[in-house]
Amino acid sequence: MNALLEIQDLEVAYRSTAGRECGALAGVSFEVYPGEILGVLGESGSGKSTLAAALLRLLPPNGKFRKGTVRFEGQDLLRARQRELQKVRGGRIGLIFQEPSMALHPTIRTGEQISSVIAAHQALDRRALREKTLQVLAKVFSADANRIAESYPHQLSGGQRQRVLLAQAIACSPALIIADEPTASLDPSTQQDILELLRTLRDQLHCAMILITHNPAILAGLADRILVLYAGKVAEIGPASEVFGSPQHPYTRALLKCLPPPLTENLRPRKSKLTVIPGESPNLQQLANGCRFEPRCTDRMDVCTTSEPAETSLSRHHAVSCFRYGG
Amino acid sequence: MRTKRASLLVTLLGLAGLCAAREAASYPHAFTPQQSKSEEELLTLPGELGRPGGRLVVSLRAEPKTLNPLTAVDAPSREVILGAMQADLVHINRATQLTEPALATSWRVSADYLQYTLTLRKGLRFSDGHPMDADDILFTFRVYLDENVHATQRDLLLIGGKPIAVRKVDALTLVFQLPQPYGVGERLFDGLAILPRHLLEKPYTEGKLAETWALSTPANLWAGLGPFRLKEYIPGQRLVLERNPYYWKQDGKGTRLPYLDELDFLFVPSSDAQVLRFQSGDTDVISRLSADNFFLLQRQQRGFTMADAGPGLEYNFVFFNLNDLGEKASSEMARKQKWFREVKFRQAVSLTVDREALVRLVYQGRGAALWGPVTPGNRRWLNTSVPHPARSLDQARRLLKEAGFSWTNASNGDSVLVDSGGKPVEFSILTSSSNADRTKMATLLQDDLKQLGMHVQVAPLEFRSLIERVTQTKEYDACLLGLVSFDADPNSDLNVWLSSGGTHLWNPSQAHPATTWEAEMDHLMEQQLSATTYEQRKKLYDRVQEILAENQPMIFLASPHILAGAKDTVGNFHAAVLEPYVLWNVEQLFQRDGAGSNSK
Amino acid sequence: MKLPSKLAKWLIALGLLHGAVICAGFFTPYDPGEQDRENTYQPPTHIHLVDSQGHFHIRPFFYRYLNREDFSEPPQEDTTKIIPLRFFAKGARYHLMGFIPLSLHLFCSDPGSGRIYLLGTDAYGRDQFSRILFGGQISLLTGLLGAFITLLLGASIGTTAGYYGGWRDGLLMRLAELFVALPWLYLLFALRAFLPLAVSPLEAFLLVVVVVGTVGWARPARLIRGIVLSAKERDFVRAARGFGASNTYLLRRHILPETAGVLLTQAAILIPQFVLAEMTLSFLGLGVPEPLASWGNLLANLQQYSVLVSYWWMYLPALAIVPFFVGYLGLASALQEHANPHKIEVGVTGDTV
Amino acid sequence: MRYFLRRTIQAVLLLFGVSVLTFLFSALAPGNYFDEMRLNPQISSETLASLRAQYQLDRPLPIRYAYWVSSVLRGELGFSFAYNTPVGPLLWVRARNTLLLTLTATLLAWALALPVGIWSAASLGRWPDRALSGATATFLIVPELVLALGLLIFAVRTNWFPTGGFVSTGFETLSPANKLRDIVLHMALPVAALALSSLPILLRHVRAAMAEVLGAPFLRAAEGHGIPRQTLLFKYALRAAANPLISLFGFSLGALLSGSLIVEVVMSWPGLGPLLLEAILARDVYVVIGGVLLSTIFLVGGNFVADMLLYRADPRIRTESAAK
Repeated sequence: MNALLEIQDLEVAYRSTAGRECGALAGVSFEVYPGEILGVLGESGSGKSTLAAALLRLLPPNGKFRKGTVRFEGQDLLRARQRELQKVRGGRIGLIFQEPSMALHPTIRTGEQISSVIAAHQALDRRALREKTLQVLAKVFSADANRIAESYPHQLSGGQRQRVLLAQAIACSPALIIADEPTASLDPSTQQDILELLRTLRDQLHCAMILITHNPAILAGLADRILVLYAGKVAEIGPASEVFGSPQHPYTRALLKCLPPPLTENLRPRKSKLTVIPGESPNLQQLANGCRFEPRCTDRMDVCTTSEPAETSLSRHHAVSCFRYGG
Repeated sequence: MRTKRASLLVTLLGLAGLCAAREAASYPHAFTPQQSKSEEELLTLPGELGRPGGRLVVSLRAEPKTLNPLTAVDAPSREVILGAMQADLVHINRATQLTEPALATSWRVSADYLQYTLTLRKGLRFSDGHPMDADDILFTFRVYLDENVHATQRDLLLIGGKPIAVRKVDALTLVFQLPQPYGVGERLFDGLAILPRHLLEKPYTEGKLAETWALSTPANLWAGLGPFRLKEYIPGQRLVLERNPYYWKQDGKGTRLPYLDELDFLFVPSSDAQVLRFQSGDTDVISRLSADNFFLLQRQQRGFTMADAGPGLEYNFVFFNLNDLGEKASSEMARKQKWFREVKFRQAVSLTVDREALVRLVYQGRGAALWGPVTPGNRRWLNTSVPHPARSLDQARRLLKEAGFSWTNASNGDSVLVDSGGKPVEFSILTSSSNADRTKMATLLQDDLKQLGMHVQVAPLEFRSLIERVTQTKEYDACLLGLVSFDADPNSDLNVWLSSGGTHLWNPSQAHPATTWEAEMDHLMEQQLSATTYEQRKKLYDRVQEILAENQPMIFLASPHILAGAKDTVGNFHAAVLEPYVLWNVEQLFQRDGAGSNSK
Repeated sequence: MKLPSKLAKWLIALGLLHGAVICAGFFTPYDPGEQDRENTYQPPTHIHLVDSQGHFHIRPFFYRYLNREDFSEPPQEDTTKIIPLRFFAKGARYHLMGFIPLSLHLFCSDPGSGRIYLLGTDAYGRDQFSRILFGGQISLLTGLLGAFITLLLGASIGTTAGYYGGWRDGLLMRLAELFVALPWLYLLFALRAFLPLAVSPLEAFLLVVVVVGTVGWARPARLIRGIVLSAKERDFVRAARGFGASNTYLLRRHILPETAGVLLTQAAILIPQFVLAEMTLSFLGLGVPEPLASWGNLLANLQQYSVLVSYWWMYLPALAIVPFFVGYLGLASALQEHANPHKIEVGVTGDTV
Repeated sequence: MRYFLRRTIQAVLLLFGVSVLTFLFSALAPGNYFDEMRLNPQISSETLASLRAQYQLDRPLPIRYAYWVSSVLRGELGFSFAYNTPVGPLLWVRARNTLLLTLTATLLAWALALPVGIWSAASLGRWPDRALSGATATFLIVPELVLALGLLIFAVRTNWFPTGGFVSTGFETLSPANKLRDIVLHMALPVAALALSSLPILLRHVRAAMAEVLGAPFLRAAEGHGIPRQTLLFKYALRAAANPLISLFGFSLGALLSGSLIVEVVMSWPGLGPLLLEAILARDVYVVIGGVLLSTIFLVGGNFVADMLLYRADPRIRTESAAK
């Protein structure tokens, strides 16, 4: 099967205000196949959001692509012209941002924000646009699409806003949806609703999805494949069953160990999770030689301090970057 | 606050002096009364024969406020009303500075100088065609003298506190009875517009005279005897006058004046903008030019005739606060006034002033240094024997030393003048902030006086604040001002030299003269008022100038030339040193090409 | 913490400019009030290395201009007399930074030999170069202090109105409207009437600062109020308030930082405006008195039409002031970028929170 | 509706306050209208006193104020000493001309400032932005008066534009089309002077407000949805930056009557400027107070419009005031 999205050796760096550069993604490669859900797992600072932004060339002004390609439906997005890129954004690739309260324009009605997306990709007259908007909203809201369309973001609840974001992402029936922490700011029951909705939408639209999160629990039972990101590098990638069933990378293992029993997550999972893995995620401005996880790794070896491990294939679909497996 | 410094209306102290002068009317030109059709007795003017028709555009620095001669006090209104719309019984020729017949063809003075008999021109008509006769004159003087009308002219018609009486002899003859002997009383009649009884009697009896003849008056409700009459007023933009077809003057060939069909006054509130509009051809004549702008226009050679009429009648001077402040005076003020009262101090200041530099830097050479109030432009009254001491710091220092002043060295090494009490000599000079020339003079003066060790500060004040300080509160040290004699006659400055005068600036409205020399000046001025020959008056006024030079109550500085310009196409353009500098012979001005200014 | 390079650049540039102004006495050859009546409206002096005979001189020199009868003629150099420039030479006395008495100048000519006017002279024959630098001392201080007072007033009033709302808001905003609506020209006339005539330069200066500073607060106050109004409705502010954060804490941590951008922009605009406002005040006799120089004074010369078209070097003060204003605007932008949290934080952690 | 009523009451109170204060200042300002005659030897001090009495200048301030208020209620706005007519009609004619000028200039300035400011903010820190910052800094120091004079010199040199005034001398004789052309030509320079002098300030504000929002997440989100750049800048970013700009716009409207004084004087535009300036200097107090009052009305109106626009533009404010 041909990959829908092919990322090869993607390197992204940020220039700090002091003028120094620090790498955020260091040679990330993976593929996404049509219709699948790829879960991207990583803690804060691992480069998840950079990855989401980089795929659509949405880096902030101080971000810079160092090298690599992002090939989507045969087109290299990093080198595409602005016009082409604009067609892909929102048209072929839908994007769901993590903070629904900040990702929506505060003074434009939600309906209009959705129709703007549609209008950017399809030439429709006013009425058709309005109809289409309501249709899209109906996909994410069981009722009240009209009222929601007339509302301003601040009049909606967090869950409703997230649904609006979803509606924006699916408005043009994209082939791929990138969801960056879609549930991070929601309460658990709403989280479940949204995840459920995501699954439904994928089934309805037959699109692929990249689901970025720090919470493995969200991915369980939803993602087809899992990519574990650590400090801007792929630590482990493989089918969900394998990665969850028998995690190979020490980091994946550590991460999954802190997974609480399903459905009993507390409101702020991030804090409790991260305290379990000893040490802190590395400062990307001051990287030492050697494996990036080495300082926190329980299985470290001598080689880990001096050089970086390469990706090692464990099976056709499962790869790990760790010297334990050859590196 | 985004108001920026505007070149505000330069408000000259227009001292309009309409006073009597005792001299026989002698005319440089022959005025031949000419009988023309139907009893009309037109006055024939000499001068270049013009071409009838066309329009002349003039800029005014401010809008006139009214067309009513009774309430007009601002310069633009007076310029328009007296210059172009109204006529007086006897007129002072602005070029010759002498009286000449106007609405009155002749006047006779009684031997006791108490009775003036005026004969009116025959066939006079107001600009609306209504005939004018002696009753209109009686009406006019009744109105002027009525206290309830508040006409500003009233004070002129009071002599020694008593009003002039007017009596009609017949339709063309009037007798004016003066309460006390007065020189050539005919000079009194200049500037007194004759009012149409048929239009104004009703509002007068209703007590609404002051409000009539506002700018918005319909043209048919307005009438005058001047060369032009009202056509249209557009608020904020312009006042349009048209030719008065009943005007009583004609040229040498018998063509009835004025030549121009239309006279437009544009309101251009900034002097720089006036220059620009003249430059671009929007206006035909320009007056009250500063020397800088005069040179600028002269250099351009765009078809302008630039005229330097020579020194005008404006005299600029510094005076010190010599008022008797009584208990009001602070000890500091009392100390300062001790210096100011010291005549040697004032003389020293006068000797320090670099008048030549003032003329060169302020007027770019287009001016004259002054040692007295009578400018070189006023040749008939200038006392040429008043000394013109050259600038001399040594002599100034000697005078100051004699007066008990001495010098010490300040911490920064400068030499500082101190008085007998050891206090440094420091004072401020007030000047009008809207008058760039005077501010410049003050700054130069400041630098001059620094060389004597005097620490002087220039305090530019907005004009009305300045007047209030000088005439009301009297809270000032010294002040730099200028006065313009409206008329070249000494009497126009009567109130400046009389110690009881309101414009006796250094110490106004005194009940009794404060010094012997002021008493002497009072005496001389009163004497010349009733003297009957020019020679007598000249001798008396010469002595006044000498007293001023000796005592230096005013330290005279410099006088600017009257600079004006006109398009080459304007005929009969002769700038005069008296106001209105350019429009004084407006009835004779004409457009050579006939079209007039209307280029765009 | 290390300054961002852009900010540092602007700061250094402004520092150099201000240094020149603060040490004006050293950098200029003459006293700014000294009149040279023989040489009014002199064009800038040319500095030569090669004389009229074609000889090369190591020491730079200049020629005097011949006096002109008519100002319309172009000035001629008097090539018969070479006047050498002296560096680090003694000249007019001055006080460095206002208190160190010195007479050392970076450059000048021998006394009595002819005077050098780098940027020409004005109507009184005063050296424009000296006047610009000395004038800067007064004008910059006026602008800075005035802007400080205005913004302090504006920010506190605007914040109070926006944050507390209700009757306070109504009252303060009506007051602001009143302040904008008042006829200041009138007020200033009235003010002048109460003041002594001869004010010392220091008093005059303080007066300018106070007048300029208190008149203009209404506009910044209204702008700040608008920002505070929307800032206090932000979710995190509401949340913080819900947690019982005190008003001072909220204002200090969340609301005032939001206003920084507008405040800095306002400052960058107000400083030039206040420098110019001094000109208006001078007109009313409230400004910096002659013969002291200020930028307002210098620019006021340009308001005469004849100067505007006749003496091109009278524009030079305006040109000399531009770098200062560009510097302030640049600094304001750099500060704004620095203060704007979104753009910089994003880059460092990779995750926006 | 209640809001409207409240604003109206506030506006009336403000007008009252302004008029009282202006009255006070006019009493404090040294000199009065008849002072200039004090230096005129023709006029005695008794005459001056009787003139002052005629215009009630010798009465105590409260009485003068009451007299003035009654005149306002008659629609006259007091009486001008200089013109000997009620102030109202004097002001109306000129206010109309001023509005024609300032409204055009204000709209022009905003029409320029918005796109250019947005463009500058969008290229923040790069050369177009820097060049523009330099240009605004330069324009900020050019006094309005010098700018106006400069434009006039330009007009004289090129002869492309008239050097001031409202219409040409032979205006009445022109055809309607030429009349329009004449007015437009006369308006060009004053409008340019006004627009250019307010442009730098507007630009700085637009740029600052836009720079503030351009980094906001919702803009990146919108960009991620493929919204075209034009829409992004002119709709999303502009709407988000609207609050301070609307306040500023309110100020612009409020300054319509008072902001063009200098330009009107230099360009001899028949507006309120020359009238008020002369009145202030001549202490024709009722004209001044009338003018001040008129511009206060505009100011209040401008703020009111700004509030209305804010109310429309920011739903959060709407919700808040609905909740109250």
